[in-house]
Amino acid sequence: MGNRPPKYSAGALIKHGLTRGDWPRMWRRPEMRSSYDVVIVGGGLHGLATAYYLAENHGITNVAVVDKGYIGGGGSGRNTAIVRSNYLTPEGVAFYDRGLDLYNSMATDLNLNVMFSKRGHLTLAHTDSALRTMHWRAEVNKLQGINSSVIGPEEVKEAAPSLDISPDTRYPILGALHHPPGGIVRHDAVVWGYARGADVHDIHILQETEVLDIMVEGGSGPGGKGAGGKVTGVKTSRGDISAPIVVNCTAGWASLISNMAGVPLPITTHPLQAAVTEPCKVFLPTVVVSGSLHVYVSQTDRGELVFGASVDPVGTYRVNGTLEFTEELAGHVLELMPGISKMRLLRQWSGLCDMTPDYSPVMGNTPVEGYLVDVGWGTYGFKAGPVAGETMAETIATGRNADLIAAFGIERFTEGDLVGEKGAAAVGH
Amino acid sequence: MSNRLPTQPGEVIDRSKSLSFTWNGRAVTGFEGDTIASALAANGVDVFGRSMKYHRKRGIMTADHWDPNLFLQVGDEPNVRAGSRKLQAGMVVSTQNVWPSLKFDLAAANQLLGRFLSSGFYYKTFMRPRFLWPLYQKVLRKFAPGGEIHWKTSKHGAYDKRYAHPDVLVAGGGPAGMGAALAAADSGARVMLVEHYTELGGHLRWGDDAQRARAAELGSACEAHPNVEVLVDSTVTGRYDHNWIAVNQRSHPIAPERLVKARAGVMVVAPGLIERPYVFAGNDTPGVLLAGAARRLINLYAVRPGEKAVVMTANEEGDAAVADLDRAGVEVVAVLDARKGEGIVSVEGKGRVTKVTTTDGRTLSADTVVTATGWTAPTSLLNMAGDRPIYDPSAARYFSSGDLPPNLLVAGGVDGDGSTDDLEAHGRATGALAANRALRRRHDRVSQTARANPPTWEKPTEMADDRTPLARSAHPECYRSSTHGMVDFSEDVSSKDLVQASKEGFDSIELMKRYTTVTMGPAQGKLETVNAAAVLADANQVAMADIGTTVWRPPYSPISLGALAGRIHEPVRRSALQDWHEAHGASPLLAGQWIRPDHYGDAMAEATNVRSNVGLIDVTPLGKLDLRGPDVPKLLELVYVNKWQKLEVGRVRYGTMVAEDGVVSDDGVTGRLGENHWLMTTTSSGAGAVWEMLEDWLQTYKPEWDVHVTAVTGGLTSINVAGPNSRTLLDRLVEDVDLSAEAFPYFSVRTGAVAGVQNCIIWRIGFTGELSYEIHVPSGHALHVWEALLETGADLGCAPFGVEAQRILRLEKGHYIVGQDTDGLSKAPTAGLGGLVKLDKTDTLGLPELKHAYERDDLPILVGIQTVDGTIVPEEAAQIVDGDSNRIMGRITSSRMSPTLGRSICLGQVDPSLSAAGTEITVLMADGKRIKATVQEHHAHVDHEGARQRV
Amino acid sequence: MSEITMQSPVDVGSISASDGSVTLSDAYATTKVQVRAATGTAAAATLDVPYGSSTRNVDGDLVCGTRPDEWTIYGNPGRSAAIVASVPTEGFVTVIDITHGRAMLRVTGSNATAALSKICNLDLSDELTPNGAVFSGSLGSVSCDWVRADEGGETSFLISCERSFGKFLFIAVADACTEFGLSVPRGWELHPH
Amino acid sequence: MIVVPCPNCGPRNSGDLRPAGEVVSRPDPATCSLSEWREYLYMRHNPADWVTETWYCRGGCRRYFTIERNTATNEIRGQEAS
Repeated sequence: MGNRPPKYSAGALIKHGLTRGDWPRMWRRPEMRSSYDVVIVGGGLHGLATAYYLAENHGITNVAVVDKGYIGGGGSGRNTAIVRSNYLTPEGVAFYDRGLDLYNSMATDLNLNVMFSKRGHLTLAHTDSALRTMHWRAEVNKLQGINSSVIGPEEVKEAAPSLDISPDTRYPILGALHHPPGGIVRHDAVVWGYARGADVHDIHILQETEVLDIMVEGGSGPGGKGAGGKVTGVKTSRGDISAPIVVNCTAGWASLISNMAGVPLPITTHPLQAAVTEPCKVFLPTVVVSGSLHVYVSQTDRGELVFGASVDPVGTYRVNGTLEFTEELAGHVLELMPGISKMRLLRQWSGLCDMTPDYSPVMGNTPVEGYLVDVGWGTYGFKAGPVAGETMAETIATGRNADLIAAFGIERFTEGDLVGEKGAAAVGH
Repeated sequence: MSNRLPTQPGEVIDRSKSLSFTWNGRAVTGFEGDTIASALAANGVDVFGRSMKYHRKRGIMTADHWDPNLFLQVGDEPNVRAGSRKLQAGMVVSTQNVWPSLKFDLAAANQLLGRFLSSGFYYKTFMRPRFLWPLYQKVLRKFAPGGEIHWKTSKHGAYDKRYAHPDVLVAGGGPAGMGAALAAADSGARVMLVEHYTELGGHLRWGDDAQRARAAELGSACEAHPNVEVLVDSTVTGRYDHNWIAVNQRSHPIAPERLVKARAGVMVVAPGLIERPYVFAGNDTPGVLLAGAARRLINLYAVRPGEKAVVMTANEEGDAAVADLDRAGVEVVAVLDARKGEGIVSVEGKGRVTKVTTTDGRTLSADTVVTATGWTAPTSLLNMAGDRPIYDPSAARYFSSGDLPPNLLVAGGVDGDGSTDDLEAHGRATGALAANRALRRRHDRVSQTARANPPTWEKPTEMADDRTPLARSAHPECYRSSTHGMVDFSEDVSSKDLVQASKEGFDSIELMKRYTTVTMGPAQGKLETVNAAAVLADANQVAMADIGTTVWRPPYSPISLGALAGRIHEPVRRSALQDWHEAHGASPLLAGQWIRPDHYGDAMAEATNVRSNVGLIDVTPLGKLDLRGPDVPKLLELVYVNKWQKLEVGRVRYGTMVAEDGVVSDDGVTGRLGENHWLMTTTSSGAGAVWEMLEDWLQTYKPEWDVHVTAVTGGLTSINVAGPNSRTLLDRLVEDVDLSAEAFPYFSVRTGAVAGVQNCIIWRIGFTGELSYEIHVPSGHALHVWEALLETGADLGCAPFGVEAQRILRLEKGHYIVGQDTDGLSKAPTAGLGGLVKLDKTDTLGLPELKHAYERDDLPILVGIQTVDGTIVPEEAAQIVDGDSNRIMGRITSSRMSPTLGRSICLGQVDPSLSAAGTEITVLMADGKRIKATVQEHHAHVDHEGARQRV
Repeated sequence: MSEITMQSPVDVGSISASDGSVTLSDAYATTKVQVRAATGTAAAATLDVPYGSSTRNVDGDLVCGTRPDEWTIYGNPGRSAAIVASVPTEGFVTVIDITHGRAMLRVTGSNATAALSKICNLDLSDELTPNGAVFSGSLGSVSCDWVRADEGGETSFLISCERSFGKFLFIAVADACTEFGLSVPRGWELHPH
Repeated sequence: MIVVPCPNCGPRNSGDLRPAGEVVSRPDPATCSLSEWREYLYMRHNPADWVTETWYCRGGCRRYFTIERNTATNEIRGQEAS
């Protein structure tokens, strides 16, 4: 059992270079079995991370990750790869900070360089109320041991010299929340790393396999689905799979999958758009976010500026993007950096976000036994991927929601309290 | 040496106008009509730059907009397409991506490491030791390709935009596109014809005499047609839902780039075809170029591409290139006919081709290699509409699946092959069909649009699509030779890299793209996609049709951020008094859309003056809604937590709104001016939302209620007159209103004349905690009233005060601010609205949440807080913690130094366990110090029983 | 104490392109009376213009169908009282003088449509927006009420917006007109920096 | 920028309007249970299919109206295919 590929290292590179030998597959295309202990719907970062930690931390390896397309084809490959942990609420901070830990050690844990660039993260404040929220976040962060503080315009200028800090602009920069541990990661590599790591444990990654239905019996809803029911498996485009546990990790499509189990979600699907420019010599050393201008920007090691915004106002499953996104984006970026109008936009794209009312995820067990959700990731699913996988794996293995995700349970929408991240809403990247 | 040929019949250069510019510091000259690249090539330049990863020397390959080797820095503009950008006198042109120089480039050492730098190599190393990675990364970032952006000195510049509403928009000004434009225009459609290059004509421009003649005829016909607007040097960069179309118009007289946003009835996509490179060892050596490139250089720019050429041809373009080369005096050493299975195996040469090895084993010496191995159909605009092109092996290229919305039609080369006449005919048929659909749509639009008169013309009957599709000529599938070569020139990705990636599991085109970055460069796949798919199909041992292609996203070709931003419209709202404030030293405060006076120099003094004399503040941004109708009280009961039915005429009341989720959303004072006439005020930022919310309930929930809502925020300039002397002051200026305490008590409203201005609404409220009146003046007369108050009140110490002073005063009085002292989750109990909220109503927004909230005892409570040491002002947002632990028990939401009390004062949200008056709490200061503070009995720090304002 | 005069948010009077192809003038002083009346009321009957169109009444005032069940009557300065009095108020009818609350510009000339089309997404061509057309639409990111009210055979638009946006609206429109030869007064540039 | 057919103004750019989301029915606040209320507040069908949704014609007639839009294609019922 087990598939042990050669370790990646400079040495291995040189050896392959000299022998011109081929590298083995990072993950295989296995034959689908008729039953698994766990079926994870969605072969993105969250699904693959969950699978990896099931095997790595809990020895559960009879697991299938099914995806209707190719792995990492959804939000995992479309986000702007920003990681940070300077959230507003204690529960948010604790959760995302664990996520940052996992990113820090990921390259060695997964033996794949995910190119984590810890270049610092600036959230600009253009109004005194925004500045107050920054202080609020900074204070909460400090108490949680997170390195995050409010800095003034001059320090902002030092951190990102191309920003215009003159006071007479329409959106003057009054200060910023500075979060040195934040940065960017090569998002696709994270997906591949977890896929490779899961494949090592013989976990089945089933690409081009679409889930058509979730089989539930004994539920109170139509067809025995819904609350009180119990999961028995899934129907896929390549045949049925029986499984006692089915996990929904489908982000923008979460509602569609959840409806198959008869579990309604407090989610609406909105596109989140991003864009990249042609490469230019590197001049922007850090990640810059402006909440009130709905823009965030960083420069890749290849010299491209990567832009994002907040989700589109009109809910849709279309991912072909809009012109107005690029117009507003460019206008706002040039408010911040008037000197770069000659840079050219090279490509725009769009991903689907599963937005919740309180800008926090919906995780863990549901009223249907054996059906778990890891959804509601809105615009912050990438930075949470590893820790979501770790905590979902724990939840699956132990049967009870992991402590780190206690605040994110689905029941909060029926009786309990929403999570307070909304207080720091705006652009949540 | 000069490569300029004698006059060519179709040349577009004007030899009478020579332009001088510099190339890497060296003075050179070209002619008007030259592209930067043709001028340099004419001057004997072979090497234009270095490749991204291996820093290999690169020369002209496609000699058009897509040429991946011709990205140059021109002045402060990076990544200029030298293959299409017209030369201008004085241009400062330099190479990108070399260090220290083009001739001697240190990074070229990467070539030796090539075998170790296979694609994705960086994923496999630098993992440990971890602390070294940031250093590696610094080095990587140094090697970033592309030009320099001069962010220090460049300015936004005069970019521009406009809207357009053509019936038919034609993308592409070749024979098919021009035919489509003319046919559509003849049918009465308004047409916008967009051509990527600076002249109409498409591939006819570098064709034979007959082709050039036809191009000229069609071109002038388009220019002359009253229904056609021609945009050259312009690109359709994107097609979005409902035919929202982006056109990037370059070199417009008033802007370097101008974004035209067109809502087109129908778009005709006629971009023609883009020639494809051939993959073989050494295919990126300077001197290897496409047949089209050779022809453009010779026929358009009179530039000899080389001395001795080997030509590999699979089609007429290649055959024509042989003739052109011959005519240009280039010795054609050999013609390899791919249709007979002949071809190139590899090419050698450092700065320029020297040796060519052919499939029949010959080794030829030549300095130029010309390939004509087929086409890529740029189906980008179709992809954007959801079309997924299908591969046709017999024609060796992709075609539209035909699954297109009716407002999108394809004409010309993308549809198939044919003579100039065939292409034009196909265009004309398509144009006629487009016009028919577009005019039917316009007829609908005119009939449905309220402001338009009913159409005076007949809606045309629907025309069937009976166009004869263009034939698909047979074409050999030539993608890669027996050797490996470059597939993506701008990304330095070779066919070997792609084969390896597939073996590693990146065996779908999308995964391969992400892993190797193939097609992710500036050409976005226009040159690389098909070859990449072919190499992958080969590696996977499957048919090319089963590979699919990556999805082409906007923009079709890169567009500047400047053009996308255009003229930036960020409205600022100004009260009728803002000019006065600015003239009197007010320091501006941007609050939402409004610009307001923060203070006039000394906020503390302004506040003190209000407490001791009288002050004026401009509070115009307060949202103001005029409400009329018998059912207004019902509406107020619905949207406010408190009751309104019994409010008498002449009285005002404070109210708080919560949303359906029970969260405090807005607040303000609303007064009853007459039996059926009310004036509601809202927060400044909430004004718009409250208005829309009221309309929503009235229109969709209680349409039977008679209520008219009119926004009057800017129409009434609101002046708050506050301070012990305010009544005395107003007595001097207010006519026909008795201001005495008995006649005009606290929380009342009167209407009268102020300083001779009729119809002023005056109400008596006390946000500042002083005796104060808020006067709402018709804005055209506001300045008069404001100045009158100051003049008349001079002896009473009347002076203006700004927002900061008001913040101090309201905090002394303990009035909370929605959104500052409450947040996105604050329910009514948190705000301390206990007395106000009436749960015995049958319907009010968020009622079940309100009931639930008041059943709970765990919600945070807003309290007044004073630090034990009054000299310390805790920062707003400072956390309240549990003693020495880090457990958060609340936070300071507002804090100021109180001039009245001479000590610091705060409002804060605390855990209910700390909410009792006298509770000692710990506040964690930003500097880490923990200080003691005490919870107060009241929110108000000054005059909680309201004696000062009730006089 | 200063005279009681009407202070416009746009105190630059009228400016024209050198070739007169577009003229931009302040029309704040125009009397503007808004009427809200359900169909069936006497007011609705007398005003009698459908949403989207306008007409000159006997008094020479411009009566516009501004929205469903909503009219705006534009008259010469000082006509407020007369206009208000002319509207029958039986039934549920609201009449408000919004003169002070609305900044107003007039844009006239052969290039007026082209200039406005740079910053307004609506189709302002004669067919979609004929003389007399009444509509609402954003102009330079400011919501405006429009009337196409040609003058002396020249294309002309009367455009009003919430008073506090008036100065910005003028700046945005003037900027759009520069392409057609209008020079912007100092201090009224859209991009000063 | 899709085109939304306003019943009063005619076809308009979506940017001139405000999308108010999926139509949901409001339970009687006086009698409904908290969980019924929460369902009205938070739970959405969110289909990749035809959905009835409310729009507010902010820039035009200031009327709320509903349309049927297909969230998978952005087609709008009664409007020519997009």
